[in-house]
Amino acid sequence: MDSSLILQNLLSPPVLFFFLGVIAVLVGSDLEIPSPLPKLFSLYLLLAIGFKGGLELQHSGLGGQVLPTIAAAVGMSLLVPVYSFLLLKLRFDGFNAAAIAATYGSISAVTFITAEGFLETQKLPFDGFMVAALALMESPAIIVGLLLVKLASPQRRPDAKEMRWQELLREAFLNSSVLLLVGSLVIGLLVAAYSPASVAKMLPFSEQLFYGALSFFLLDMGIVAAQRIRDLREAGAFLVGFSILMPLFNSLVGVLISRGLGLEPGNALLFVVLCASASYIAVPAAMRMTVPEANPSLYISMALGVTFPFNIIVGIPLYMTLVNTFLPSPG
Amino acid sequence: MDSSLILQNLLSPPVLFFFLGVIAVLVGSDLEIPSPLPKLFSLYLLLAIGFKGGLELQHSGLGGQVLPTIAAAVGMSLLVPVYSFLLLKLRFDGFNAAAIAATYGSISAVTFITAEGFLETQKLPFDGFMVAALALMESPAIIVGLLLVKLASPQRRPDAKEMRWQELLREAFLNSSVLLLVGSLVIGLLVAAYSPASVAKMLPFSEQLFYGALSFFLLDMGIVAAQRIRDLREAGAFLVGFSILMPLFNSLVGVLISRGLGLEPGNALLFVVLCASASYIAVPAAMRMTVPEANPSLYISMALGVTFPFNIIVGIPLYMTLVNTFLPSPG
Amino acid sequence: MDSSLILQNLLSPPVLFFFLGVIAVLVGSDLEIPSPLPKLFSLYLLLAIGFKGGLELQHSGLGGQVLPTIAAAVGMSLLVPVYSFLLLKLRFDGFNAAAIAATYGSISAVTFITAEGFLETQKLPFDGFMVAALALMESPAIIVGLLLVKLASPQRRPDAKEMRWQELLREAFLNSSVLLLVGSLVIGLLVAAYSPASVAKMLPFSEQLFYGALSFFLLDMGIVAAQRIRDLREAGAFLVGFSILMPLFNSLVGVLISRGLGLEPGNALLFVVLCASASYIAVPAAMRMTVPEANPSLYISMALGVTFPFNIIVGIPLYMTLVNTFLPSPG
Amino acid sequence: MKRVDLILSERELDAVIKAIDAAGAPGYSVLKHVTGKGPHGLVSDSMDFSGLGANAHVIVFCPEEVLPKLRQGIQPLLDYYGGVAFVAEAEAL
Amino acid sequence: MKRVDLILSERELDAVIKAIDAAGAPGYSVLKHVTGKGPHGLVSDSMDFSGLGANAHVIVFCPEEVLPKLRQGIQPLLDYYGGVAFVAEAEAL
Amino acid sequence: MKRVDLILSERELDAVIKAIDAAGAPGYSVLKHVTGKGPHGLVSDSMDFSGLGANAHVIVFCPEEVLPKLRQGIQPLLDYYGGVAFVAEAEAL
Ligand SMILES: Nc1ncnc2c1ncn2[C@@H]1O[C@H](COP(=O)(O)O)[C@@H](O)[C@H]1O
Ligand SMILES: Nc1ncnc2c1ncn2[C@@H]1O[C@H](COP(=O)(O)O)[C@@H](O)[C@H]1O
Ligand SMILES: Nc1ncnc2c1ncn2[C@@H]1O[C@H](COP(=O)(O)O)[C@@H](O)[C@H]1O
Ligand code: NA
Ligand code: NA
Ligand code: NA
Repeated sequence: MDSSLILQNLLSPPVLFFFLGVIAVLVGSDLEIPSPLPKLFSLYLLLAIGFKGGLELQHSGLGGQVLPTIAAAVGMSLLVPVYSFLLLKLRFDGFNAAAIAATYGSISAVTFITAEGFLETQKLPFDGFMVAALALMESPAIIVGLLLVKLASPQRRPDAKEMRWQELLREAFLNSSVLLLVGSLVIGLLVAAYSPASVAKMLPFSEQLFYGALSFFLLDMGIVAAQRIRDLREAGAFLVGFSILMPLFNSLVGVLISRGLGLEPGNALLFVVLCASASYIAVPAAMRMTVPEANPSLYISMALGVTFPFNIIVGIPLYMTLVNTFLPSPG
Repeated sequence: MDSSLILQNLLSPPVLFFFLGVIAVLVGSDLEIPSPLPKLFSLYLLLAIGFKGGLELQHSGLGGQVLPTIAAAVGMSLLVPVYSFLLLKLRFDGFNAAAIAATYGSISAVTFITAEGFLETQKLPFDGFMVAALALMESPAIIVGLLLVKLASPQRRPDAKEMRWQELLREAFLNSSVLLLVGSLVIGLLVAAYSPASVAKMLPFSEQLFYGALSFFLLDMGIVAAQRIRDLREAGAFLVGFSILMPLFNSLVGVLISRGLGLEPGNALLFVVLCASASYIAVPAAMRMTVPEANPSLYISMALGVTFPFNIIVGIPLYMTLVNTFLPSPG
Repeated sequence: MDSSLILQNLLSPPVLFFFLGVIAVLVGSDLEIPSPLPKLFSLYLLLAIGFKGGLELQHSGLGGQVLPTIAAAVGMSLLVPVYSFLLLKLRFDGFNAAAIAATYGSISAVTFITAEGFLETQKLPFDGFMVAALALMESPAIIVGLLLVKLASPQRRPDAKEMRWQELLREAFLNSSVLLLVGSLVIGLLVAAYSPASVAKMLPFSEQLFYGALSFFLLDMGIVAAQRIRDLREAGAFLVGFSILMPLFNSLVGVLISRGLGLEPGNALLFVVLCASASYIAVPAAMRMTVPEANPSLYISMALGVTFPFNIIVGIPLYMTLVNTFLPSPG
Repeated sequence: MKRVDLILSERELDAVIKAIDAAGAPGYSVLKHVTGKGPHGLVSDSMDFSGLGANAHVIVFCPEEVLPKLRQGIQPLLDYYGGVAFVAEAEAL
Repeated sequence: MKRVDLILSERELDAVIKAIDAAGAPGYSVLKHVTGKGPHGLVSDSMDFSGLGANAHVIVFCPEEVLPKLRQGIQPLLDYYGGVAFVAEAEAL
Repeated sequence: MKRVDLILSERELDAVIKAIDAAGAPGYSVLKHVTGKGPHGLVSDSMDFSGLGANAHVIVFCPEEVLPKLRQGIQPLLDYYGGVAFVAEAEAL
């Protein structure tokens, strides 16, 4: 694998600020970014990435690879939880297995955003429709996870109130990150089409600040991830292994699908990152509410304490190498 | 009326993000911008608009239309509460009538700022002294409102401690939004005059971020306004009608005054917007303190749940049409 | 002294917004920047100044004046507390004398940042290694302060648990502001060396916003400093005098050292500002924890209510005049 | 009068408030951003940005009659999701 | 010792603190950003940006003698602006 | 059951929590950003940006047996750094 890619990724500001956050926790510093400041950055990043995706989608349209790619992305978010569940069921009860499985079927927007930053420094283009894929992969895994709970553990839930499906669907499809992402994408689309003069006025906010805001946010993510690492003793070797090997496996599947779809390298990397990343936002929030029997410190710590850092630090350049190796060279 | 203006306004990022906030509430999403983040944006917008107004005021000076326009603006902020009060007194007690009347005499800085954004996308110029008018229209209505309370309902306030005039004047003239707006205006003036080198260093913060920050803030305003709509059942049809018809009436008065003052179309639109907008910041805060007998959910819901969205969505382009119709064409 | 320098400094946006904050408190306005928004700006400023210093340090390298200057800076942060202590001991017990002494040995990053802004409007260059000096001057004074406590007042601390040196060293060298400053400096260095493409992507965040964010933050500092002024009655004339005369004395020492080191005027001003400024962040936090016998309202009010405004308003241009007078003219 | 203190995850707040209203309490007060520890482990606010949130502290001053209905509405939530509820005496100032 | 809990609008906080000081209480603690519901309706913090603010929760531990004077200073504020005040027993740990 | 209320500087929070854990309490809840006044003067949150912080309010519901050990761990902190601690009765809802 291309070690210069790893190095370039390691030495980019977002990853370095992530390390700084990790170091702060490890050395016992009192560095913290108090609530709700991280929320400001996370709202901003979703708004900006959605808006940008919308602008680009308006230019590229819905033809060509767009719909097949989105369909494949949604398909993966349905499939990954199923095989993850079967594997996890070997060691865990249905509640925990389903919650962890759903986590890995969904995606991490920040990993996606970091991958976009990586592509930009590599001067590799990518398309706006990948943001639509990102948005549409958040929710299905939540539904699959809950179906799995229902199928696998009905007998253990005698007293549980019947599932409140309406509330659940709202949580899956209208939670704040999905709504902000999709809303900003649609706004970007509309503005690019009907109010091009105002696009230029948005860019200093939505584009130019983006990379710095990402770096600042990753400083916080480093702090939070490092705090989570402590919980891993509880998780044990099986789950730590799962948190690295499952993304790797999913990335291989993702590369093969990208090849099948004929994606350009930039889009292929983003597709692979979507397959390989795990949700620590929408899914844990939904699982906490609908499957309280599962232990949140397991699935959050795995997604945030292992898979996220792995993807940010070695995953992205590694997946780039996979893409470069398995995709037909454009020459 | 010019329907393309409405469409252009509807499809601008600030208005679209406002809609996104409204939609989030209507579909029951958990999207929220937690306190004190909205305060950050509201402080920023006041600082930036004041600073910008100061820079422009330094260039234009205080001659020509400046003083007459400001005098007319202050006059409107004294007059509107009086005739609003007489109308409201038909249905309400003196406390509520006075509080609502004061609300409509004062202004909404965010409506003003959105109108500036609208003018910029229309490539219509406007002048810095309009920000001075904005700043000076906030306070007088508060005083008028309290005089109306004193005149209309003394007999019903036997036990009320004598009004604390000092506290009240401070609340009217030194509340945080007036102080920040006026302070930033004066700073803009001084810096433009004596430290031009530092103007350029401020602009990335005060100018370039402005439109994006406005859009982000309007996302929150959409959420808050939609939450307020629920309170309108309590308000009833009379008040909902008042919340739309009074701004329309005030806008007509404003257009005629603009014509009399010989304002350019850009300044005329801003003048009309000042007349037609209602305060949901300074005035409610002051009324809550000094007329606790009035029901805050009435005047806040009217200003924020009806008049503000009306102005943002249809008011601004409608007033632009009025301006284009009633003002002598510049050709 | 050059009164035009004072005027230029007084009329720069950061200083004017500082005044606006002071005025808000004096007139009794409710203007406030609610917590944790000031923390956002203070984190941002440390990150941005560190990153910028790192970029510049990478270009200049560690040769020439770099190491001698840093050594001299650290020397001053060890020396100032010692002679401050001897003076303060004339009037105060060992606890308070040591805590105040440590405060004046350390530095104020915001004063340093404001001085950088001043130099930029004067078009005087300065070097990145001065940020390293800034970072390295924060901690030593904390250690000296605690040694002084230990030496001067052992008999008065019979029950105090033995000092927790590990915790103390962590507080001194790994507190959040030191860590963020040093971390961002190292990141800036690494990025400038190995990932130059991403430097340009950081600049809109780390450079262009800087001056505006500083102005906004100084608005809050004005509010906080003015609130502190009230505590000064308690402090008394001796301490108020100390808060102005000690910085002046330290600035003279700083100018002579700058001359000895052969620093350029820009770097010399920053060196003097480091000597003359007092900490109201890292040191008070450490002293509050390790010397609770000392009265925090004394040392915080002196550093924040007197020395900081003095430096921001008259100190910086005055020190510039000293530098211009005592340093050999570059012609 | 009685004073009821409820501490539980912010995510269950809506359901708890519904139960308080249904029990006929004359009012309630809510503090968010409460961190803590209980049988289900540590709760911090470092995941706040993710929508997971921390705990909320709900205070209800109510007449003794309200307690049984309150208990009935709240207890299932505490049993299923965790959290604590305590009662004490309180009299109007 | 007694424990007094006051919950009222943040905007009246200055007046309340003045009354507590005047009553001779040895100290007090204040929590802002309290939301809630009472006879005057719902209070949220969504209008925070406007300066309207939410409620504050004030806790005062004080000897019983302080109560009458405290009541005298606070009650008019509660009557005019709304809010609640309750007293309970408390002893030093 | 007993209810313990501790109010002290945020900077001593870690030590206090260690003492609570050591005393064997079944749980605790923490609210930060508490301002107030006590024998050591006013505490505001305006210096928050500096890391000095404001006060924290810690609530512990625990069986009476825990109190002696809790007192033993907490009292030295209160004596050295300031802050207050009070106990009251509480029963499970
Ligand atoms: N004994 C206790 N005293 C005070 N707060 C508690 C106690 N037990 C639990 N809590 C609070 O209730 C929250 C939820 O508890 P649980 O989910 O039961 O672990 C905890 O995070 C604490 O904030
Ligand atoms: N019974 C109650 N229990 C707890 N808090 C209350 C109660 N009644 C009122 N409050 C609080 O006091 C605030 C002001 O009450 P009011 O203005 O009287 O409606 C409410 O918003 C609540 O936060
Ligand atoms: N009598 C009291 N009632 C309520 N809170 C108090 C009281 N005394 C002190 N406090 C709180 O405890 C903090 C620390 O107190 P101290 O350091 O002893 O002045 C104060 O800032 C208050 O928040
Ligand atoms: Na995935
Ligand atoms: Na108006
Ligand atoms: Na110094």
